[in-house]
Amino acid sequence: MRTRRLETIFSSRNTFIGWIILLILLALYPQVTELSGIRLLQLTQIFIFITLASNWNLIGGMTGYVDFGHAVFFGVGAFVMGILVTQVQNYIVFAPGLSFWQALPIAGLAAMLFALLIGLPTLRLKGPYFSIAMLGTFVAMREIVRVLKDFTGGGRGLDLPPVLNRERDYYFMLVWMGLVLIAIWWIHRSEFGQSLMAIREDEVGAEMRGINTTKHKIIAFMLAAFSTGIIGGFWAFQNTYIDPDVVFIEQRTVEMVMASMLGGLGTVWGPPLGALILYVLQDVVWSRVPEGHLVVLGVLLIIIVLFVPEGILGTFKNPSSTSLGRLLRGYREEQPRPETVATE
Amino acid sequence: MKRVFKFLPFVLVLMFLLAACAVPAPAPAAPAGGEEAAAPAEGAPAEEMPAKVIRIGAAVSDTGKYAREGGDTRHGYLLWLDWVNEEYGGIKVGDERYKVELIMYDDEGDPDTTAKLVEKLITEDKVDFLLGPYSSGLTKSASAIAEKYDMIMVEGNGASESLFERGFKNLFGVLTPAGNYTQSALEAVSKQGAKSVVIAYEDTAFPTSVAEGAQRWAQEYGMEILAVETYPKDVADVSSIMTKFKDLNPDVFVGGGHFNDALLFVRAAKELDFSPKAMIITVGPSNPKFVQEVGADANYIIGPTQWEASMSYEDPYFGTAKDYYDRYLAKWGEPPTYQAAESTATALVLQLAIEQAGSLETAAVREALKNMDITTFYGPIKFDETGKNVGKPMGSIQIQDGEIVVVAPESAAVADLIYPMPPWSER
Amino acid sequence: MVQQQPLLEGRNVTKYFGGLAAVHHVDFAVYPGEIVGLVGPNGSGKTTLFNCLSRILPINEGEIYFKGKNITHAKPYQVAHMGLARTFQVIRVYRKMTVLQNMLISRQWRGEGILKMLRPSSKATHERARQLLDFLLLGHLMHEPAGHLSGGQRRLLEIGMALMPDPDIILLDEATSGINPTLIETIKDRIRQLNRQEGKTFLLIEHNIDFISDLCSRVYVLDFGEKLAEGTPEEIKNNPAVIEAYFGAE
Amino acid sequence: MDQLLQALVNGLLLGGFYGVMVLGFSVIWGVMGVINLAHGEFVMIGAYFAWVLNRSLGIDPFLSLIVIMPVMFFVGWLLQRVLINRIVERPHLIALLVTFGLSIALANLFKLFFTADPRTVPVSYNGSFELAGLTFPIVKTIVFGLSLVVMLALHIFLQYTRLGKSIRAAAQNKEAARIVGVEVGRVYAITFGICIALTAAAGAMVSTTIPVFPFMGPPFTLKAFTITALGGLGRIPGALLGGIILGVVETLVAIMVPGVGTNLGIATSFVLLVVILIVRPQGLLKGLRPMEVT
Repeated sequence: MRTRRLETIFSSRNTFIGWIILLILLALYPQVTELSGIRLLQLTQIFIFITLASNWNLIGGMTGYVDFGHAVFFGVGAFVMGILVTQVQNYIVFAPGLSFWQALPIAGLAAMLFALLIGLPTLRLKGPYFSIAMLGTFVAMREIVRVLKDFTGGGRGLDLPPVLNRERDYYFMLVWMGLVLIAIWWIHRSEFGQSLMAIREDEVGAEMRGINTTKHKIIAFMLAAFSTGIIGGFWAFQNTYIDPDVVFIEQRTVEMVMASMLGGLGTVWGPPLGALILYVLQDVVWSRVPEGHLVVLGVLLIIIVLFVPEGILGTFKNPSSTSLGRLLRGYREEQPRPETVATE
Repeated sequence: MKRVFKFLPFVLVLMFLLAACAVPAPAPAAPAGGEEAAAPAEGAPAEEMPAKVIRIGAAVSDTGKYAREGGDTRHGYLLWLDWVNEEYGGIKVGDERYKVELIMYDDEGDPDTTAKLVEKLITEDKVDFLLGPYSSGLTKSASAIAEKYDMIMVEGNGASESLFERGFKNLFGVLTPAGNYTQSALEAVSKQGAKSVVIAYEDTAFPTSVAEGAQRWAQEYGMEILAVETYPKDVADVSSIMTKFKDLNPDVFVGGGHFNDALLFVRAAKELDFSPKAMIITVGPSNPKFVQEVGADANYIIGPTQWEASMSYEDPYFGTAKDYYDRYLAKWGEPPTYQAAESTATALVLQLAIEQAGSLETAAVREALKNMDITTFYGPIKFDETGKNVGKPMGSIQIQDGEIVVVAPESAAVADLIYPMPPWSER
Repeated sequence: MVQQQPLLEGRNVTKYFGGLAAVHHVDFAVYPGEIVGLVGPNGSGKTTLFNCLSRILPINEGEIYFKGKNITHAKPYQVAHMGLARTFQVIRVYRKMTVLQNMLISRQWRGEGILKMLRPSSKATHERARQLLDFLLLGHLMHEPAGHLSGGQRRLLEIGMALMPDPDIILLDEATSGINPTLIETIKDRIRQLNRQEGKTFLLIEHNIDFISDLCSRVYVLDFGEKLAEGTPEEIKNNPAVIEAYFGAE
Repeated sequence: MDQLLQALVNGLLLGGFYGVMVLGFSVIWGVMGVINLAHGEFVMIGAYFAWVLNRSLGIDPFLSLIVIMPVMFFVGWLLQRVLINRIVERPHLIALLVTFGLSIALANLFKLFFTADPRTVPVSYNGSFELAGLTFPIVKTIVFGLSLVVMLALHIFLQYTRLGKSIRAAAQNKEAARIVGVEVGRVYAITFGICIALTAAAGAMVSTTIPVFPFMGPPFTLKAFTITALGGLGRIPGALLGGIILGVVETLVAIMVPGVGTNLGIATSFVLLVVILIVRPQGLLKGLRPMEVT
């Protein structure tokens, strides 16, 4: 019974209300005190990081399909934004370049459509094969974008109109982060989210219990891609310049995975917490050991996976699993046994 | 123990909230290393230093993918800083002397970090002027922010022409833009009778600009372009490109993008016995490490260079190019690369513009930069409407007997171009 | 036997693994309201047949009909939506989730639009889950993680999960293996009750002959993937071929 | 036509190298069920090893294999004992994440020690010879020949020695292997050691043809995945066949597509991978164990 109480206190309404209050405070923040550009930019970057981690968590954490190439949707969003804003008038005679607000939803939708195209074949694959296929998609997309010179500017990239507005950026990302977090909180509670978790735990069982697993996976994938695409488009505008090498960066995916693992895979508030911790670590700690910080990141990932696979929130949520030995044993038991399907 | 667990979630949520609110509080990015913290101090022999200070900021890679070139850039800036504060006695603005304070952060080669740091330099450190970061991509991110806050940014490490096609009023680049990299080399080989060219380039921002320029110049000098090939970053095998080129039997090969590729091209050419009459490799040959890595096969390879110590430029501040070389060697214990030289020149140009303007006002300094027409140890500086340096031609070097010698343009050449290069089989 | 349309019917069902026929030309039919047993030695193809029926495995030959519709190429979730539920030989409950969550996952859901799936489970679903859990004597464990349950309780939970969508036929795969005799009685009782009161149809894989004799009206016997015999439990018990298959080797 | 034949030669030579490069990846996966995402980093380590020996002691890179392989065997053995043993027989995901972390850590560790500067291992005999009107690069031909020798040696080892048979037994059925007295733990450690030694040897060989730098690994990992999918898990003929297919396809694409051919190399590899995973998940040849893709 204790578990239940902790859970009610922790992962549901109370945290949600806490978050809403936090969001409102953040919304008022620039109004109350004069914030310099750097503060706004920094907070915006944190919001981006949190939202990206949450997006990744939807497919990687809740559904259990670890996506090693999720940054590809960021890239697609960024490039669709770039093309719509700067290139489209070269091809369609009467269309002027689109504005940020017109292009943004299209960037998201394009990423979503791309997720559909990629997801249809790859989500049929088992977890690890999906991971590798996505890694491949990511690497291949970077080259494909380079090759499509006429639209993407190839390796030269695209210059977006250099109009920067830190306060607009701040509010945009705040709102988007709020929407994404609320949506994920909602999904987590909904039948849809429960079904995703059922897929993660045992896909065959879920299918047999009436869950259209393909549809669920694709929808989750597309939702995650949509939000990531939006952020990609936003980022393109904020950075004023994109080329394949600044947009398709492996590290972006690594950070999403890390934040989610650190905070707690498949939990609603874990990835934001993980993202926050990582950002602060990166800013405060790693800038002091600049050369080695990726080594630390890699080792940290190994340690988390081996010793705290439930992440911070997962470990606290289920106190029985804080004992290391029990945790590892539990994890080992957790595997579904696919061989029962094939053999009599 | 159980009690503790009971409260953990609360504590955690509280922590979360606190952390989220507190994040703006810690320093956004700790200054990287002690250099810049020490820099103003070391240039301050207290008694003779004027009280007034000009603050100049730059985000330059100390780590990340541009760690090495960024390091050269930093050395170049710091060399100028030392000189201007200690020898020159501070920047002359009107009748007053201003001490320079240079604030540098490590951008890790990451555009997000660059944006953050430039923003910080402007809004928090309140710098008066900005110097550029290393690489065209990062300069693009940084210059957009400078433009937004109407800050002058003089840069010497972003060669891509598209930097100057965005209509920015405040961006000035002292280096020869990428499109002109191969101009003097192509001119030289065409004079020797070269008629056809093949081009291979890495499909990233800077090499693309170089290659597009090469095509333009090749046509200009009446050479036929037989093929143009691209390859990805960190390519592991270019033998397919070389196989194609070998069949075309061109006079001149132009290629490159990264140091890696330079090595690959020489190897693949030798392995496949592909012997054009001249090989122009855009990045690599001018770097002494190239000869080290490739050995004797490096001979006869031609490469562009922004600057070499043997060039004949000079100015009243750093003296001749050779003087600069000696000064740099004495300070840092290694010979300057052209990245270092152009960084020093960048800072020098900014200083001269401020002195010319006699004011720290952005508009006045901008005007001074626009009207600038001088020669420095690094070469002539003359900005066009868009802010790129049209005064300076690109030099070309050839590796002759393991030595890097300047062969073009004629005004700077110290040796004759060897053309055609002997085939691999006859070496 | 009343002549009516079979609820679940297999015609000539054949499944190969590699060159080996795990299920070979099996014909069978289950009529509404029946409790039918499926017995056979280990490795005789019973679970494979179940997997074919619930569409987890594709079949190589033959056809399967459910409620008169050909479901040979349907997806598992589709047959689940049509009213076929099953349990597994190796228990598949979601160990990290609570008992209640487990029940809610197999809720009565017929694949409505996206917006509907985005709602939390309805009150009615909760209520049904509670009732079923009480019915299966699991009510007091509702909020425990399923991983904490004993083997027998998990079997019950799995049966509960199968019942959640109110299916027409339930395929029970060794519902009594590894369970103490008292619980077996409970399970038997519940099955009988569901069959009599709600008219649920059952198809059981069982090794427990008493269980079969008590519950089933008809029994199919599989051996080496082939249908060896069919008939009432009494007939089967006395069928020489069956005795040969079961005890012949000893 | 000549160009096409030349491309085939280039592809074949490349494919031979791919074959030996992929062996370690494929056997570790086949025997232990661990997908080693740090595979490319071991290629990188081998290449740096050869570079260091060449630069400091002037040892020929091919000769240095004699030193590199035993040392890397020990490194692999140790790594298996310390780290990999914890992820064997766990869900694939855990292995993926752990080896992913390992790959990031290793690449950046090497960057710390050797900087990101590309290095080359020069050999004096890096020219070419002509045969039947086609150009054969000497070094690549040596690499190809050595690759074949290594593959043959491993094949004989797995097929005919007692230890080799234990390894295959452990791959096919752990439980049965345990029953007949195979110490599975020891076999795993030895297998991992052998695989790392082979991978590093491949790296040392390739250091003579491409620049060596800390981030050269990931493309090799991706290619190893494609080749394994093509050739089946843990099979040496499969590795060779898969390697040659990939090598030839890559080279042909690079030659046939004008302008951007070489750019498409990696994309080609990926497209091949996805097509194979979906169309023929068991690989072209039967592996030590099925891949269980869907």
